Amino acid sequence: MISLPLLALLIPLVGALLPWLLRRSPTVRNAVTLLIPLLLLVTVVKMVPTVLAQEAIEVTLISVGPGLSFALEVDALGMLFALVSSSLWLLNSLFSFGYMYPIHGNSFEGQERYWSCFSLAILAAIGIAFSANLLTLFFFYELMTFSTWPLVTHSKTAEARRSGRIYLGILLGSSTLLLLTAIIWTWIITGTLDFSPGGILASSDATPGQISMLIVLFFFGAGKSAIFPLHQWLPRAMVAPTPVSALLHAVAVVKAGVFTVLKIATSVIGTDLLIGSWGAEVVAWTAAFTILLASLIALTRQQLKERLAYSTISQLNYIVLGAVVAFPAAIEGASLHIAMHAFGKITLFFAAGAIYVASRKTSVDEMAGIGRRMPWTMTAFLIGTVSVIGLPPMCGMWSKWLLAEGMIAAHQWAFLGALLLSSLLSIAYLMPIALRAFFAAESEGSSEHGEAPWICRIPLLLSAAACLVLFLWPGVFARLAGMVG
Amino acid sequence: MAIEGFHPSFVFLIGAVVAALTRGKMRSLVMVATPIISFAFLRGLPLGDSFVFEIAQWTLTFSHRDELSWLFGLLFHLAALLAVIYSLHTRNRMEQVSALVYAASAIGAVLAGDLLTLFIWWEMLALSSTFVVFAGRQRRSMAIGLRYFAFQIVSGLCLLTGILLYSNSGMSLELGRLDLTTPGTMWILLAFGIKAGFPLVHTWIVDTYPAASATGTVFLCAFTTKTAVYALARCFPGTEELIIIGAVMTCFPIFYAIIENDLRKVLSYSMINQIGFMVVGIGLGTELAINGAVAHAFNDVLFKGLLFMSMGAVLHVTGKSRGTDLGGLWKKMPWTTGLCIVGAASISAVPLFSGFVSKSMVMAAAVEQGHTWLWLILLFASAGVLEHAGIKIPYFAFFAHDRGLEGREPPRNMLLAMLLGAGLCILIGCRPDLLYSMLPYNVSFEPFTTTHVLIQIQLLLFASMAVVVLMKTGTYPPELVKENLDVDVIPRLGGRALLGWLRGTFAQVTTRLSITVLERIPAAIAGPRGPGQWQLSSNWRLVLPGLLLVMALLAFLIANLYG
Amino acid sequence: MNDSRLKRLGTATILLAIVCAVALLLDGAIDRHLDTEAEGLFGFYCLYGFFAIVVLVFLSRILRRIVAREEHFYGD
Amino acid sequence: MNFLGAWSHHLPVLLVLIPLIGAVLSPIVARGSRGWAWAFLTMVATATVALELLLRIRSSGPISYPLGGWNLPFGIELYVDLLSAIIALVVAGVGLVVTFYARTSVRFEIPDDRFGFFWSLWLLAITGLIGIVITGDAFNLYVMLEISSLTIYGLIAMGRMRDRRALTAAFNYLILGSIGAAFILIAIGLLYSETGTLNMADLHRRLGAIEANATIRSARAFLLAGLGLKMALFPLHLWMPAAYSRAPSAVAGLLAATATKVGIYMAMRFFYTVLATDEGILTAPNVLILSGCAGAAIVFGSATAARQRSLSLLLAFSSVAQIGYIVLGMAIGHSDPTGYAMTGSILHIISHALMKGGLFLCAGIFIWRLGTNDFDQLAGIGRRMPWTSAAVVAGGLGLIGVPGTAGFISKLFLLRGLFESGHPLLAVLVLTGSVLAAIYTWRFVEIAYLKPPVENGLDHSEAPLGMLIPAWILIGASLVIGFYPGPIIEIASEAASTLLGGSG
Repeated sequence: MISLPLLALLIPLVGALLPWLLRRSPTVRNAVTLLIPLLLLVTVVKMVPTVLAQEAIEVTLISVGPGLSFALEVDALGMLFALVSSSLWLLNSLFSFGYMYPIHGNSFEGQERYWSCFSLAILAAIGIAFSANLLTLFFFYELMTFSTWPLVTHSKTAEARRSGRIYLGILLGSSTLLLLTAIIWTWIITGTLDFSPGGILASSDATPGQISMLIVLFFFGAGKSAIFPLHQWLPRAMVAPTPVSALLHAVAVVKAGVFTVLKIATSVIGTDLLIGSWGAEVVAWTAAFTILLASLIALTRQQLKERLAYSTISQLNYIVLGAVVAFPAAIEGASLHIAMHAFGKITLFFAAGAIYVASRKTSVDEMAGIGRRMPWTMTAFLIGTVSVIGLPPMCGMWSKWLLAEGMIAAHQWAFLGALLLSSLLSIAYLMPIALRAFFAAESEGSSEHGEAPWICRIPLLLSAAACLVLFLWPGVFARLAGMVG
Repeated sequence: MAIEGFHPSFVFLIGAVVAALTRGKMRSLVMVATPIISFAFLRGLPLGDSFVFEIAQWTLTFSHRDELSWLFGLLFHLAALLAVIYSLHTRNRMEQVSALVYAASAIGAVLAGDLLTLFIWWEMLALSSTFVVFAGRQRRSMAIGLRYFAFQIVSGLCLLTGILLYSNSGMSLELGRLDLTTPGTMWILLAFGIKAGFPLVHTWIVDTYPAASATGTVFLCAFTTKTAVYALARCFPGTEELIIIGAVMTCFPIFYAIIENDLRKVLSYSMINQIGFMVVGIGLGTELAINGAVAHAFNDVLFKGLLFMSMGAVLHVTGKSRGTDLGGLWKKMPWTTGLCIVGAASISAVPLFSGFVSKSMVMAAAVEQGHTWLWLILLFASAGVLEHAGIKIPYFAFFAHDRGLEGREPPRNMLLAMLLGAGLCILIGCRPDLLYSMLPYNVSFEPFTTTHVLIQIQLLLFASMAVVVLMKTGTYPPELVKENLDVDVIPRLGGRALLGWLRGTFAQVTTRLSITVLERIPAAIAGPRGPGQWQLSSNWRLVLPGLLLVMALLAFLIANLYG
Repeated sequence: MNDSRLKRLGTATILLAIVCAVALLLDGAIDRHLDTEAEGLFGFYCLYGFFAIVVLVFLSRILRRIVAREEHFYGD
Repeated sequence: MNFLGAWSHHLPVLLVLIPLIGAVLSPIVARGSRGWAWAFLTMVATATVALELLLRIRSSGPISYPLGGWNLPFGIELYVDLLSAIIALVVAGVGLVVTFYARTSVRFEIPDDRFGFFWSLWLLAITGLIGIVITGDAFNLYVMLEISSLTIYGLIAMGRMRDRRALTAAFNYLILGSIGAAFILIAIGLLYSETGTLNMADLHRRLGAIEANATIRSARAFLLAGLGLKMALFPLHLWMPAAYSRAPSAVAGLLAATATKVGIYMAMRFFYTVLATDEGILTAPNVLILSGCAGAAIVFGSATAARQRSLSLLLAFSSVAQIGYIVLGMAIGHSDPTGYAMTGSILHIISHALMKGGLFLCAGIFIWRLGTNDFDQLAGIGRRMPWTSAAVVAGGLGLIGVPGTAGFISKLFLLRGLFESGHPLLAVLVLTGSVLAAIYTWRFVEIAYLKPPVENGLDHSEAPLGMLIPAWILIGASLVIGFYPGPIIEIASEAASTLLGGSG
């Protein structure tokens, strides 16, 4: 019997190989493309009861040397992330059919690469989620960077190349220069890289100055969490096809960044050390600044996907802020926000993709009145908007509530203010899109079009429904988030 | 008819879903049936807490029935029914569906048993009412709707902050009386205040209500502010600050109401004024005062709704709502005129009309507590109400100068709704005991004493006389097509300037910075690409490496011999 | 203001004046229940009502001078 | 694996003798096309011996083998410790793989009538390289150095059929390499004049007994300068890019993987055993110059690599940077008591040999197909030659130091060593080098995968297995080490501690 975490890694690995092996039989490949995520989801879900019972699942894959190994361990936070990734992967695969085939043709160039890299990205996400030490995490972290680069540059245009460079440059630069430094430094100080609840640095004799330096290195090193000034890759990566954007924004990449941040906060540095260190102050202020800056920039962007990208930057830094403030409620809220934001944001991206499939529209200005042509899509978009803003009756409310609770418990009034102000700004940049879609008059000469095909609509309606369902029953996610920290 | 086991709000939500999926007569039926069925469930709610749900670590009490919540529940069902009937003729699905969700939220909010549940409905109230505003599809409703939404959301955020601060200080979230001594409760009061239209944060009322559709306004005027009044009555009875706030609310809008041209905007200012009476009552906090405030809220929904309905009918028929455009419609719309006058009489607190029986309670409570100045202010405000709502509205809409407008009676459903509303106004005006029996406190209050009636008639008559005199002498300010600035001028102009700056300078600077950092500088560092084949020019091919070798040797020699 | 309006108000105004006078006289005839000192004045409510409106209107005229702007002040 | 029977006592000498005899006999036994088979056979035998030697040394410690029965320290000694065995195995192993590759590549790069000559030189070069590594005698080391150098000049010059400029490159290298070798000879001579011995162990002993004087110090300076040139340490690397990019593909692969590594081995041997006396060669100023040069090499080499327009040149400049890493670890190795820096340095010798060897083989494959590996001709090659391109990407990832590749493991140890010894700034340089490596690697990736393919009428199909397999063996080995680094780390750290132990 192969252990479940290992199986969870093998399934996407197989998924990465199959598109190449099955290139001659597209029907089988398409079926498999949906089957593999489903298998993964089942595998991940099977581990949930064990995690909830607080039993450890540990697997050591390869022992590298003293204090170094590739090893897996499933804990609550990892489970949360894995659950989000694997469930949204299924939706995203479905959506990919609905998006890629109408836009790029039924056998679009590089489709093996597309599906394969998608699987690899998920493999990396699962690997990050289940990694038991910093070495394993770093490995999968880098794997994710490299496996998503071909997706970002899928169109191969000059712009795509440029964006790819920035994508790789920022992600790799930050992880190499900062994260790796921090990992090695931690290794020297503690002699181990294995995560431990409460933090491995907590029981070391590191000086406060060192701890602060490490905090800064770690939090900025996880460049995928898009903290200023490392946020630029996200809007640039919008050149990618929309399912890829969804992958970046909801399923895997940015979530890997904030997961890393949370994991480090809870299991490497330890919340006790975070609270009151100047390093945490630096990170927290930067995150708060990023939240507001990104919101303001989002207001100025007319391309829908770009606006959503800045929205993501802002939302991600909620999580960073929660992680670095490190009070229990803040950590819990930040963890929960991984899930809640994912469902809301993926709905928005699916909707953006569906709009593009149906009408080839990308600019917010062109979307006035589109709600009457695409009622399903825009209703889902509205639901996603409400969820991302954090209003009831959508799931985004719970995580935002907890984050605000954490800020208050920590007496961080400025950060609370940033959260609240950003909520307002998020309304200003997101809400008009949905409202104009339903209520504004269509611009002159707008093209005649109807709804997106059902295969586009089903995933986005499902994710929108999830936003509502998770408001009423945040159940598993809330319990897992409650166990973090 | 009382059915147990289902929450009235969810009846409305289900009604909304069904209404969204049906059309024509079927939808009309659903719309009318929803409040009626829901009311049966409302009656079936058990006293005290029920519908308690556990969501993650939170406990939500969806129903807390006592006299206060029951009365508001009843009121909202009534209002919903009237408004639904009033809007039956429209084919605006979005508005109708949103309106049902809106009513559901308001009912949910008054039934909520704890602050978190209140917050949830509070935000849904904001969201759904915004959709009602937008569904009006008036020319300007895009920007107005967003401003409206911003206010509602700020209120929600204040509530969130307040609740979190409050619970962080170790208090339970149970909905009950709050002391205005901690920051948390102050935030909560501010949240309620925004929705109640406290001075300085009142502008959304006068901004939005005139901009919604004829039918939409009827929904809007019933729920949001009254929910806030309910919340104030629930949490802040006897908070003295509210007396001052309420007194200001009763007075300042009447000045605006006089110079305002859009009659629906006049009604909106009037609304703030009426809420002022309620806030004063809540602030006084005696049983009589609370009863008065609650009763006045009940009546206000009916007569203000009636007035909005009549103005809506005029708007529906003529497409106009401004005093300068209207006049002389009484011949063409006699029923509407009559019903409007009933509403005007009610709001002016003419004896035998509903306003009289509740407003006098608040005034009496003020006197009882020895607040003479307050009493004088309220008296002044009462005279002002008569002027703008009792006289100005019907006069400029239906009499005054005949502009020769095309006119006819509005659709029958509108008339029916107005008739029902007017009937209730008169019923309560004549049989106040029906209302009094439902009030939260058992206080005997007799409105129809000779003194009361006489002094009220004197006040109203002489105030009317003053209006006539001022008009005759030409002192009365004429109707003018003007935009009257309110305190929102600062955020509106400031906001526009900010947005302009964001979309202009800020966007340019950030974009340019990003391009510089991410593209120009790396390009400059990478420089022009090197030659295809690397080579030193032939002269240097050996000299340079040799030179370097010698230099390296020298360096090492120095380092080793003298280092 | 304008003539037609004044004319039409003519009869109604006289009627109103009569009713007002009656109401004022009733003040003396009926023994009122008093809560405050001010109420004791003869015709207090009549005067208060009348002058309330006068003050209101005059203040409103001042207010209009301050706040009134052309219709499309906000440009929308 | 003791199938050598009685010969097993003579393993060290066999290691030199086998390729030497192979080289000498090759023009005679194997004329024409059979030359390859002979060379290959020789290399198989050499590699087997090298492997056996490594295993033996791990189990029973260093082997001293006096040549010709003379008593030490007067006779020539072969001395093989763990480090020598590792480097010898790298040379022999990579040599074997590259020989396999050369079968296909030489056919169009070397004139037919020169085949026999080529294989002779080839084996002789390997003989020289291995000889340097296993000798225990300073002068003998010089002799071996000259053998390898001279044959390498010849091998480079054989690139003339493809590119006439190979001749100038070889000539330049000849001049400079000879001066460098002369410096080394001068250093050895000076040491001899002071101590009267050429045996390394003896040198170490005697130098430890006397006060360092101007002669010894001058010897050190000459040694450092000469080795710096042989290692192609910045700024003494100027001979290298031309030599590597114009040599026949197989030669470039061999040189990149082994020649500079042997240079570094010499440095390690001299710095950590022969000259590791009280004062030692690694004085503060020397370390400063060495690590400064190494740091500059990392930044300059990588940055220049990113500006090249042909794959070979890119790889050559990348080598400049990678040598910087190795030298860095070695230069500060003595100040890192935990031995991580030294271990990292040794690990990087291994991993870089595998990666860069493999990459040069790939570069050769492109030349074989397209006649060039200039980037403008490589556009869109990723779809046409997927396996070759994938190998380049995998190797490039190793150069960046992505986890899961050998490059990551060695860099990890090197970085830890730099931190442990209190050189965080140098660590930052190393990391910067990684980022720059990402830039140059990604230049290729963009060109190969994102640019539309060029139409030049050439055959763009995938390379023959005869070239692809060796390239993938090397790249694959680096990946395997990336995932299963345990044994290699163990060996390297043993070697490092032996080396460091020698200095204490």
